[in-house]
Amino acid sequence: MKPFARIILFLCAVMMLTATVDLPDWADPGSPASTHLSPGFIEQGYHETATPNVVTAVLADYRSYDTLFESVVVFAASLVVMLVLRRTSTGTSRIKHFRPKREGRDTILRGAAQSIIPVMQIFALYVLFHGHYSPGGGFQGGVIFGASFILLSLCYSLKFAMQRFKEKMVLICCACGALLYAGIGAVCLAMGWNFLGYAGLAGLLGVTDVMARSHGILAVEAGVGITVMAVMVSLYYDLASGGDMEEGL
Amino acid sequence: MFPVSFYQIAPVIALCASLLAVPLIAVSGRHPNLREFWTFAAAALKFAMVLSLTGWILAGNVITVDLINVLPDISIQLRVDSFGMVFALVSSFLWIAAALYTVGYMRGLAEHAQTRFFVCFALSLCATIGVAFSGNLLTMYLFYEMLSLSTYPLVAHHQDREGRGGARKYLTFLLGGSVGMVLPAMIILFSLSGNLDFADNIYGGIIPQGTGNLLVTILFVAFLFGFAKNGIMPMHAWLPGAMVAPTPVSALLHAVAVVKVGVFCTARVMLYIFGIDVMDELNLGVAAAYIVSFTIVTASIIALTKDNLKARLAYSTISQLSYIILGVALLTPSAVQGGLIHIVNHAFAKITLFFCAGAIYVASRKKNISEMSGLGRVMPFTFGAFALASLSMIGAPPVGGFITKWYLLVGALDAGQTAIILVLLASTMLNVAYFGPVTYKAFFGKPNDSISENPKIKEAPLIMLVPIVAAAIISVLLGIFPHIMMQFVRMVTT
Amino acid sequence: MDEFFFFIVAKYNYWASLILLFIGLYGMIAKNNLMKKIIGMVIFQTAILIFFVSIGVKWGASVPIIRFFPDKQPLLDATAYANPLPHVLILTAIVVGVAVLGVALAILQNIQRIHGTIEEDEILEDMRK
Amino acid sequence: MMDQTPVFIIAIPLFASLLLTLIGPLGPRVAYGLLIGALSLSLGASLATMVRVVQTGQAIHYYMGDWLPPMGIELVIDHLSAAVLVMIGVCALLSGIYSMHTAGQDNHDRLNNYYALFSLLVTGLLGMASAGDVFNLYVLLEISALASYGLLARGGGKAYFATFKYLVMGTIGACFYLLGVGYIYIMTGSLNMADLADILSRESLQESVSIRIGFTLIILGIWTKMALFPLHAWLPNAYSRAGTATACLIAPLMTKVSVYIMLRMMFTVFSADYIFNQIAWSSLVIYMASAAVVLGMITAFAQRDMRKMLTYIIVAEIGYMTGGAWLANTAGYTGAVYHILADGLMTLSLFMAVGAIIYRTGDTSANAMQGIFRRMPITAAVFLIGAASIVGIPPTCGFFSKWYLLQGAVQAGAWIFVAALLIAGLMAAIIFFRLLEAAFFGNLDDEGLSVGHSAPHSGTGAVQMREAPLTMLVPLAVAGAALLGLGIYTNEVVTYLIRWSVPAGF
Repeated sequence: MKPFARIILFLCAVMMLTATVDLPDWADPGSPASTHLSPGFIEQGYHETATPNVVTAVLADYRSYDTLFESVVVFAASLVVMLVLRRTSTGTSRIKHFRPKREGRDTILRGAAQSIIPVMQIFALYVLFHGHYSPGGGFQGGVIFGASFILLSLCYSLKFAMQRFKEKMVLICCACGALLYAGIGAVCLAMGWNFLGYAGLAGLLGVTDVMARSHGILAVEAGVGITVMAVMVSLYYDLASGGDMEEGL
Repeated sequence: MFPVSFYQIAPVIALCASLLAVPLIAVSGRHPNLREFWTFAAAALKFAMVLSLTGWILAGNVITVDLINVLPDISIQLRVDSFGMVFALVSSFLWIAAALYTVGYMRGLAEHAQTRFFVCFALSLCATIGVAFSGNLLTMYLFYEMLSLSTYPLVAHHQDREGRGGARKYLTFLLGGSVGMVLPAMIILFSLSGNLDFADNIYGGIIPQGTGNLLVTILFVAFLFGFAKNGIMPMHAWLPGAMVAPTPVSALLHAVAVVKVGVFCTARVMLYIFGIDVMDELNLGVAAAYIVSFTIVTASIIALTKDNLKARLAYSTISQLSYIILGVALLTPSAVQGGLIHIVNHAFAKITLFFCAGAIYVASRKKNISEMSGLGRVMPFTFGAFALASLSMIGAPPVGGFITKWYLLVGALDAGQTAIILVLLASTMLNVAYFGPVTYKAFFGKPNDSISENPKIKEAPLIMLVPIVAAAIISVLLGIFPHIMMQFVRMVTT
Repeated sequence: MDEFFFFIVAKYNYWASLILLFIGLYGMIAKNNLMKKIIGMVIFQTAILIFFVSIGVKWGASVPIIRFFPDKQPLLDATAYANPLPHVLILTAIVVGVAVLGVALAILQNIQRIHGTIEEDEILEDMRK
Repeated sequence: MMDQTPVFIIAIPLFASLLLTLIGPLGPRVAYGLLIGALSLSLGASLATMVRVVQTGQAIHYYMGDWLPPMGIELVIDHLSAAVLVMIGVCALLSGIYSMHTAGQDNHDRLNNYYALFSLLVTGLLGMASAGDVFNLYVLLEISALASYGLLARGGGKAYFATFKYLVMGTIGACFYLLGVGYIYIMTGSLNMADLADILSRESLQESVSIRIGFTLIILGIWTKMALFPLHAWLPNAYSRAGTATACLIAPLMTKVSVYIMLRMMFTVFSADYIFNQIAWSSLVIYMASAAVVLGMITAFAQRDMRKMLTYIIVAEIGYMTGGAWLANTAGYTGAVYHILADGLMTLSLFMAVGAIIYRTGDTSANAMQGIFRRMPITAAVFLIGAASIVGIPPTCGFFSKWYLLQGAVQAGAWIFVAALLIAGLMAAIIFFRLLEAAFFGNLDDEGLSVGHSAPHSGTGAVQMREAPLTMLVPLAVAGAALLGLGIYTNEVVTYLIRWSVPAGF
């Protein structure tokens, strides 16, 4: 089977590599991808959404339906991992043997963590909320925020981190972030616009349609951020402890 | 006469009478008398409906009723014409007789699962009428399959190894034929002609001009053998296997419902789908005639070797069925008439024979011919009826079978097929050879000890005897007054 | 030869990502260790991400964040910015990849717990018992 | 203002899924009620959409976020997607109702999370069926895939390894799809299906190698997802080891929706002309489909475990649909689409019937069927109808899909496919006949044993009737009736839904 797979893969690779003849050159400004839709996004995006970061505008507005499901994907992942792994302590876990014992001997680590975690969290918020003007946004911010909890758990212990950010709370955050996103879509719907048509928020916020879109983007990015942060933490809790929440890495 | 709208409803009522009886029979399983009442009520209603249509049909009308449009181009359509009418009359009448007999038989032997039995019985009759009244090939196929499935529990009724084996074989052949051959042939036909409605007369058919000869031949073969219920060799093997069923089932299977449906379908397809002209042009008729001739002779020879009465009757059925197809395949009007009238004649004669076999079994628990020596003296009515029905099988006047033979021979002469005439004569001889001894031994043979010493053996119960005698008498009447049914058959060929 | 060389160079992004892709695919199909399969899967996914993101590059273009002239007027010239759409797409694809990776690891942990190994042949043997 | 119904189809189960995770403490009854409510509302929205599509005869375009395509994402609900949406809605609702007992049995704790995934899976499937954007389709594909991994892995034990294999294959499939989309995007610069179709029909792209590779990758990815022979190896293990409630949801829907995506890609994004004249793999694919049909049935025949048998039948059914789609004529296409609907219902009713039997007997092998007709008459009757449908006996819907497929195969002259279909029909007849015979008569040798087994608490008669609980029985009966109903109303389905979606060029 293996040689067979090798040959097939090799042939596929040769075929696909030779077929690159047809593809546009690297960084060709005249390639279809660069001339069909992207000029539209670049040239209209700012006027329509008041968001200089075109990626954010496309992500959270033009293709916000994708992004909604993107946050739902991570939400689904945390649910799946929890359903697969999570069980109340059953005693014999083979993973446990390989874990180092940590009994308060890592003062430097903890000190570093103490000083770095607040900065991380602030930075995460910055990345999240500055997504309109610079690279960043909900995903990036959420991941950084989540990483701060993971760091906490690594330097102290899983239990310590779980006291700060309870498992139940993590799950609620997972759902609430996505719910915030979808809820904004639903509010737009209720205001007589299409689902996720942020211009519908204009009446509520008392701003123009364009600014409403900008605010809408911010709100959904916040939702994404919450979900991603919680999912990161949730995945870590489950995977690191093997599902019994007794001890992390 | 009735208002015209009645004729639109009557076929549907005839079709649904037994279908409606199914839930009624099923829920009154605890009250046998009520249950049997529903059976009889449905049978009577069905027969009355069919009977009420006769006048209208004889006046030259054809009734078509569209039930449901299942596919954009095809609907489930009922069509009552003289051809279907022949079959519907026979089967709906014989249901009454069979039901009467079945009650006697089942109660006489205290069989298990009688409710299931009657439910399936009613279902299969619904399917039979459906086939008789179907207006296109799809409808016919639908009811054909329904019949296969609803008779399966009947064949497997005893639930022992033998019964289930027989039933398995039964279903294998029938489904194999229908799914494996008829279905693709039907679809090819539909692709060719764009519809599946039967033609208006037996000459034109619906196969469009210019279809390749080979394709038409393949279709013809697929239909001929695909309707495995018609018992043409080598698709006949299910029939002896299905012999394990209770005798009323055998009677139903071999005389009324199953095999007749097979033959009816084959004849319907040959006459109304291919049409005489096409079959004549491609010599398909002659080919089919020779194929069934082989079946006639071979099955008769095998019948000679069987000692079990029901097995002998089964092979006799195989051979007799081929008469019907033979008649149609000869393509001359007389032969076609002879073939079609044989549906009626054979039905009444064969059901008599099976009823007799069942009566003998109920009265004496005997299955083999060799053990029946002298039994005729104890059971004169049964064996009298048996003798009359045998005569019909043989084709001796004044019983119905004679009419068949007459028309078939005339048709074969018209067609100039000397070989077929010889086959018919040989078959008659063989019929004599395997039916003669049964009656002869029963009346004139020396009773063996088990019969003479057992005072318990006497005539079967009255409820069984009445249908036997009635069927036998009708067999005779069909021979004496052939025109009653012949008028339908003549309409087919004009 | 020169032509071939230029051909490679002009399209090296595809070459790089496709080679990476097949390395990953090979790992997924041929490796016996399930962890290695997962690593192959990640390489495979990453290759596709590289493939996608390389579409967005344009000569002479910068990140797709609108720049402003000193008079606060935005510069809205499509040639000045990279194509934003591939970035959006891979951002989604990355997240999907992470989600799948998490699920795969979780299932793998349970496989290890139940079968006591993450070698495929040993697992199959264990299941046959 | 647009008609907002299309978005409700997807948004309602999505919201339900998010809410379900939050309401854990309220208990399983609330979770169940929320799930059923959401699925029914979603089904209602699907039905309303279908009615509108049929009435107007035009596809509904719903612009997400009020952005016009191709820049924004749109939902497109045409006749084909409307039919598939309703099929998904019906199957999901029925299996949702059915899951009351079995899901609780498999998930003592975290039932609400299980149901959240359940709802999420349905969201993904509904989203795929209504997607008008190829990348959006990918995201939804992954959502439903992720949810299905989680649900399948809940089977525990051996299910983990099977799910892992499924995960690997599923990821390969989805990534191939994504890579294909990448190729198409490079060459066209668009992601919207209608826009893509427009661009791809240009003369210059017809000959393009990259487009061809993109198409190949997409199709290969979808085939992996839908387990077309020889890429089917993951399916039987993954599906047969899942819990009953999961199997009832996933088995009928996942592969069918993949087939739908294949049709979408073939005929909406690309064109019939491109596929059958430029790519021209038809004969190869039909060979593959025929092999899938025959080998699937043969392998199913060899199984003792009922659910495994059914999963191999799914493999065979995939062959039916693929073959029909690649026959390149109207009848074949009609057959393929009709079979998506029919097979969804068939598989659902069979899995539910088997699930009910397993629920009552605790036995997954064919022995469990013994005497079922007497003990669980309704379950057995639905099983019978489902079996008849797979075999192709009128008037069940399976007959009519086979009718169209055979007709298409005959017209296309694909005799190998005709033969495969017929052989498969006969094989299926044998497979189900074995089970039904046992179900009808009980086993010969140990009749008493099987009867005694069925009566844990003493009854009056020798045979104790012990049907499945009502929440299982009602969906079963509905599914059985739907099989007959769909068969009887084939004409309407074909005339009002499928005919409209027949691609140009046939």
